[in-house]
Amino acid sequence: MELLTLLIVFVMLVAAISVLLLRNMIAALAAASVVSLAVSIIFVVLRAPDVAMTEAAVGAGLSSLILALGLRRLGLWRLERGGDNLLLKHRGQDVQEDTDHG
Amino acid sequence: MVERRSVRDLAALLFAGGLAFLLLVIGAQFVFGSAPMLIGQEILKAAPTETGAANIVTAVVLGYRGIDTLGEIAILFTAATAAGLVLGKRRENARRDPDGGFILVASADLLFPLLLVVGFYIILHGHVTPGGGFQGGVILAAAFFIPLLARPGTPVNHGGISLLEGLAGAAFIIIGLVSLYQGHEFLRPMLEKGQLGSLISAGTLPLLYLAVGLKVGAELAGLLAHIADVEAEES
Amino acid sequence: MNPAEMNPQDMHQIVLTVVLPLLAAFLLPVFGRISMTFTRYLGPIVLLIGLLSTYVVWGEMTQPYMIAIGGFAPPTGIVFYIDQLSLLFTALVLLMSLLLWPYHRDTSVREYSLSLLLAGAACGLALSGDLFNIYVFYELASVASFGLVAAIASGAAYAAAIRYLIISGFGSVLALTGIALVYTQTGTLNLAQLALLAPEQLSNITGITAFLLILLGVGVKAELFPVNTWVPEVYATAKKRVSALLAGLVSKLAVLVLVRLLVLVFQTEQALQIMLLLGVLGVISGELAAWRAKDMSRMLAYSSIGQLGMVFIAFSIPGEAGLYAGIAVALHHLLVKPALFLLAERWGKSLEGLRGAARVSPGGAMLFVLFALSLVGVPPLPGFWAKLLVVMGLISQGAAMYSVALAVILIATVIEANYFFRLAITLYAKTEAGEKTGEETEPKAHARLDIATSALFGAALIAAVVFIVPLGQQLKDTASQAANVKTYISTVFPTDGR
Amino acid sequence: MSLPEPGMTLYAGAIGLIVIGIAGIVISKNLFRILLALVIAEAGANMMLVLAGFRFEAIAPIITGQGMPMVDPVPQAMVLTAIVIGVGIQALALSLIMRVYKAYGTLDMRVLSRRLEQDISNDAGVSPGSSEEEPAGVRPLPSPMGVISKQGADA
Amino acid sequence: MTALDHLLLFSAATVLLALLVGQRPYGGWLSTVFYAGQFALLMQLAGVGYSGGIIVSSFSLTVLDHTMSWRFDALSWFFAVITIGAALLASWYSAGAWGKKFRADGGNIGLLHLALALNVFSMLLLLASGDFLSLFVGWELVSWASFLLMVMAGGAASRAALKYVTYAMAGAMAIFAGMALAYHYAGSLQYLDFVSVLPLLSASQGWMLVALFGCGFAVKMGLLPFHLWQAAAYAETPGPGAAFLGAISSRMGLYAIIVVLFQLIGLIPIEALKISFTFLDGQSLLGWVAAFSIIFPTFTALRQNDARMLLAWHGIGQGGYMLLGLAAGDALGSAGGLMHVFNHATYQAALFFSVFAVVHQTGTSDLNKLGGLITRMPISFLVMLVGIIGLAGMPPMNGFVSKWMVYRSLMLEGMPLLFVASVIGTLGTILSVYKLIHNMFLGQLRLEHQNVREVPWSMVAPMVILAAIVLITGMMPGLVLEPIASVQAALGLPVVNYTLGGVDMASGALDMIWVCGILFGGFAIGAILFYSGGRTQHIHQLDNYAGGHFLTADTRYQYSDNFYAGLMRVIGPMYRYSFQWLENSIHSVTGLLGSGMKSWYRNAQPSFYLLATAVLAMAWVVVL
Repeated sequence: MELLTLLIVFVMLVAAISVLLLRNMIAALAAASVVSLAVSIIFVVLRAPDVAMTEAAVGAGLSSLILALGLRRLGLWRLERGGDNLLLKHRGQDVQEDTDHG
Repeated sequence: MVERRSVRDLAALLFAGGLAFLLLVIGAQFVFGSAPMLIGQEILKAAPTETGAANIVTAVVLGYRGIDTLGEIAILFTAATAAGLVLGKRRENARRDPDGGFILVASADLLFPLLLVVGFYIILHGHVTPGGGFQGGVILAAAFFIPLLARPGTPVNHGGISLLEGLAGAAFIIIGLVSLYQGHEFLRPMLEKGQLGSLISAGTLPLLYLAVGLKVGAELAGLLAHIADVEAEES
Repeated sequence: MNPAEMNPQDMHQIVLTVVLPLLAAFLLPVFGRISMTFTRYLGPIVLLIGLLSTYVVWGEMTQPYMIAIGGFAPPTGIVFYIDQLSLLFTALVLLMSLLLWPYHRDTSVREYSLSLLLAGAACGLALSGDLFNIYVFYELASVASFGLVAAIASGAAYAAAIRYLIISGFGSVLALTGIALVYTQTGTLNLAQLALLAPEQLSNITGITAFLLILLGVGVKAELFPVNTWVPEVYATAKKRVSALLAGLVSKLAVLVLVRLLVLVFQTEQALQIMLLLGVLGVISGELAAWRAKDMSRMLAYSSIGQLGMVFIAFSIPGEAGLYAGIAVALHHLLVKPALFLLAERWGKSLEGLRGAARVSPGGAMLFVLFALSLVGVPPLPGFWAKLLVVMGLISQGAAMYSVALAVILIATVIEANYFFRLAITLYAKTEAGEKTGEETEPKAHARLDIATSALFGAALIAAVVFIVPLGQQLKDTASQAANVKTYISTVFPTDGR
Repeated sequence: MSLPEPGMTLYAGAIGLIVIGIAGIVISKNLFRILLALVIAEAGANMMLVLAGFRFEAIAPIITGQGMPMVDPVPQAMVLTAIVIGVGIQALALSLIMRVYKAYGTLDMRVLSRRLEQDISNDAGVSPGSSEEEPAGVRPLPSPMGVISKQGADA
Repeated sequence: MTALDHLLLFSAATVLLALLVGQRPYGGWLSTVFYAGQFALLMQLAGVGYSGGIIVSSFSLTVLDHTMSWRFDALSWFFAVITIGAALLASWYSAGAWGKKFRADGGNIGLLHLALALNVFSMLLLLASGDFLSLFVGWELVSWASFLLMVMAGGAASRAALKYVTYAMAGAMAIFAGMALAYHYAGSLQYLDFVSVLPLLSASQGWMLVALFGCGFAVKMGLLPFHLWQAAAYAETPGPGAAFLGAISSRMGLYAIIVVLFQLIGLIPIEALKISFTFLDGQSLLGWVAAFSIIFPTFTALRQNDARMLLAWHGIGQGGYMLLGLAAGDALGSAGGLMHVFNHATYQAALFFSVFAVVHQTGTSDLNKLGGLITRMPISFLVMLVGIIGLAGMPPMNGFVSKWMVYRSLMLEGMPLLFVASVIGTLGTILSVYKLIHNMFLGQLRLEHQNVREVPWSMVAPMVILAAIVLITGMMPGLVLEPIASVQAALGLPVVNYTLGGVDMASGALDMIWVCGILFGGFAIGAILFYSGGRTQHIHQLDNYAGGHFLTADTRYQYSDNFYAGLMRVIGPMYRYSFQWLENSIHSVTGLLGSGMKSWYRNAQPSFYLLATAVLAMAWVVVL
């Protein structure tokens, strides 16, 4: 049990950190769903089958689906390094606007 | 500007570390695996006789903490309503994604009844086995949604969804009110408890769970449909 | 509570104030397909029914009582605890939602249901006696208010709403952690049982930390100092009726929740001190920022931050005096601020643009002056008596920190007087032919509905002046009842003292 | 080597999730990433709650005949509630984010707050004073807000 | 229902009346009649004024466990006489032609009457207050009523009024704090409990109380350094209002100072409060504040080029004499201070009336745009003459008596420095009042004022009445000293030994009847010498020449610009911007903090704040 929990927690934390670090939004989303999968496994370990089912269905399944849909609709559904350099593009746009406004 | 932001991020990280440390200091005081269970024990003792549900989590969710569940489906409803308010309706000339191709469409058609059955099964056995309204509701939502993914062209029937969610939520409350107007407290379980562990047992709990399941399914489906209806950014 | 005194049917009526709005909200979209006019009137009708049942219960209630939802004996089930305080706030919730109901013809059904959900959640917050149940209703209120803020459908409103949502979600994560800490420590959620266990189990680091987390989490709605940066942008962008609801009602209910927890569960020195400190900072920051504000909406937003800071200061006075003063200040602000926001519906733009607005709508200007006088605390208006209670409570504490808070309140009053009457003078300024009136527009007259509603508030204010003596007595009773932990415990656990 | 006993590990995991999520909320610029961080933090809080009800050698709270001790069902019920609440809030947040992106063409929280301040001031007709001068940015794409509000009205 | 109830109710009825019919043409007359009625009711209370008894109002109010009661004693009566008298004459002045013109110019005459009535009512409430709470309530009501009166003119007046209300609120909050402190020490807000607990207080607590109450009341009284609001606020008020405010409003501060510092706390404890490292104690501090309040505003008045502002600044300065006399503490000084309240009210109102008469006819009060009006408005000139003699404190007017008493007691009490200071102040007064009357009435008439006429009787009558009072009470100060003696008795101060003609003391008496006799005798002899010679001839006003050149009639030759240029060059730097820095620095500091807070909210990082607060607070808890 110790080994199992240690392993799962490790995976979970690594996935959580990678959510913050991954440049690509899709990858970050995948990492987030990995986190909630790990959490649901931990719930099983903790004798909470209902919660585990819900977490798996809602956290890993549905909310990931919703967010993925949102990504698609936001136009960030790109496998090249999507999220942040899009922001960079927009900030660049700001700067350019600033220059011709001020 | 730039280094100001980086400085603030550094400070934020330090603070986060502090938070982790403090929470660990406090968490270290707890002895793991021996919960006080002040309410828990009593519920475990009383639940089978009071509610007749084998799955005590269900007993808690629908019985002891029924009004929490009411608030929760209300929150789902609120979120769906607010999302509808924010996203509005799609315009008719909106650009749509192409159909998913034959394989996807066919498998979706195949999947739809299967998911429907599974969802209802999970809902209706919520009081005897793990699972219940939430999990089943999610599956119902998926069952509703997968064809939509397969054929984005098909218009979503928002009316039906809102009808379903409204009536399901109302059913939950009305079941509670009935007991109130029989002179008892709000949401007191009614009907006979039946044989512990059998499908027809636990009084009104299965009905409540059915309402919850339909409600959750409808809300989530509505949310998904709303978000799916938004046309994609031109990018 | 012994049932001999009250007809149990009536006792349980009070649940309707929570449930009926939810039911109506669920069914509104369904009815919306049938008849639009019916949906337009359903909400007010439901709120009126709720008010009626509250009135009945108030009439019959001789002492606090509790309702075990689902008939499960506490602590296993969730209980509603009904005393004068919770009844008072329930009635106020319904009344305010009725007065601030979106009556405009072009309101969408979804807004109706959101307002109803907000009302139901607020009633639940006022009544509930269970920690996690309070959390659920709090979340419900939050989500409903996000929707209402975004309902104006402008980009700025969306941006403000998402920022509000993020900070509020952050807060609720903290609050949930706090609840988890409490449960890990004690294994119960029932406030009465927590009150029993608190002295030996929650007066330690864990307890105070849990209170801190809950305080900051709930404080987001209560406009507590460091976590209230959403206030100006949200109040400036949302519909003013929504701002009125948030500033007047929802903030007070968050405060009410905090006070319940403080009185029942976390009666520790540090908790009070932290509330006092944050309250003082809130007063300073709010009033100073309002003094510099250039447009009316944000001026009101900042000043409401300051007022809430004063509420926190008042509640941080230990014992019954604190509750007395705090309830008085909270009620006063709850009466005045929504009316001011209603007046800002048409006047929300820049202050300079309001030059000579009194000619356009004299009634609105007079009401504004009345409310401003009361907020500044000019005798004999209610604001003065509330301030008097706070000051007397603070001075009788004697501790240095409380004296500082006293000084801050007094100085803030001067600043408040300055900016409010700067605006009042602008309203009444004569616009000579030569000088240009405000930027692009002559100040607009008020909508008849807004004027009428805020006139109602003004009438209530005057009535409070006339009946100040019985009112004060009533509030004193309410406060002493709410301050009595023993009553709470013995009411929830009539038989055994555990 | 001796592994740490599971309780500590699990508490550390839960707290770690909470802290990582909070740090993400605070540090990230991207609204979408902030949303993901919020999800993570909520998961951590839920885990904390379930941990509060755990007991050694106890079974899941489902009556199966043999009278084994069971774990505390109440936190599990609460977590069920919390999870569903969380997903609702996520969906709402997502729809708001989509609208904000449509209106402002950016997901950067800080750019957003500057633009918001700008908009409020312009709308109120007050010029943000010299010290408050922000680089004046116009909205990249004119947002059909009128249309949306009208359509939001009938539903 | 005691007589006090009748008075208060009647005053409230006056407010109601002004509210209802104030707009009507006859509203002014009606309210004048009502003020006369109030005066009559007050005279029924005269028993209090002379016997030093106390009349308690029959209704008292208990709000939030604090009981408010109202009563009248000799002091209240004395101040009430001035209040209602001033209101009576002011509303008379405004009832007729002045009111018509005011309405014609777009003023709201009904609001003026309402504000006046509100002022009187609230002042009566304040004067009748029987405990700290009712004192504070009355105080605030007075502040806001006078705010209403000041703000109504709009424009510059509203700016001045905003300044006033800010100062007044600051003062009120200081009083509030003092009240709370008293409650903390005494356990109640009743005067008796407070007095009983006083002896137990430590020096620091005593200082706290004295400082809070003193500063709070000083704001309204316009003592340094809290005087900056007053002149503009009074001067910009419409005529009768300005006269009323100048006569009595700021004296409410003096009343409160007398009640709290002199009656409740008493001079002995204040004298016992030493300021460490200096020779000063509480009493001499009071005296010096009063002295500086005389000097600075008086010399500021010297600089004014607007008649209204000049008078208003003098109003501040004269307040100093009253406090100075009271601070001296002996029978003569306190009597002089109290009497100066009455005297100042009379001649200040008379001066304002005559200035506003000129404004009414010529439309300006700019001292550089007037002159030579003596031939056109002789009565106003006479009134102003009487007024300025009183203001300058020269016989035979009443101002002389009170100032003489103050000087005398200062010398007897061994405060020569204060005496010198007050004499310096009087010097400035004399100079500036000469500037006033010269630039308005003497010199040469301006072309545009050729056909200016004297104001109608509805405005003349109040002026003449006031002038008569100034003269009569100057010749027979005993009339005023009689109630003052009973006031002293009521306050527990030593009682002045007065006669009809003045005071009678071991160290020498003052008998104004003799003084005036000699004075007028001298005038008579001079007149005889002047006219008996028969060498006099009547010369036209415009018949004069400069530098040997005769001036044609269309050249106006008037020394009015840049008055006292030499003196200004000498003393100018001493008081330039005096105390303006205080106000400016407070204002700018507030502005700085305010913009800081605004930017805190504007470019906010909410999540970061939340995280930081959570961590800091938790750390605080865990460490403790």
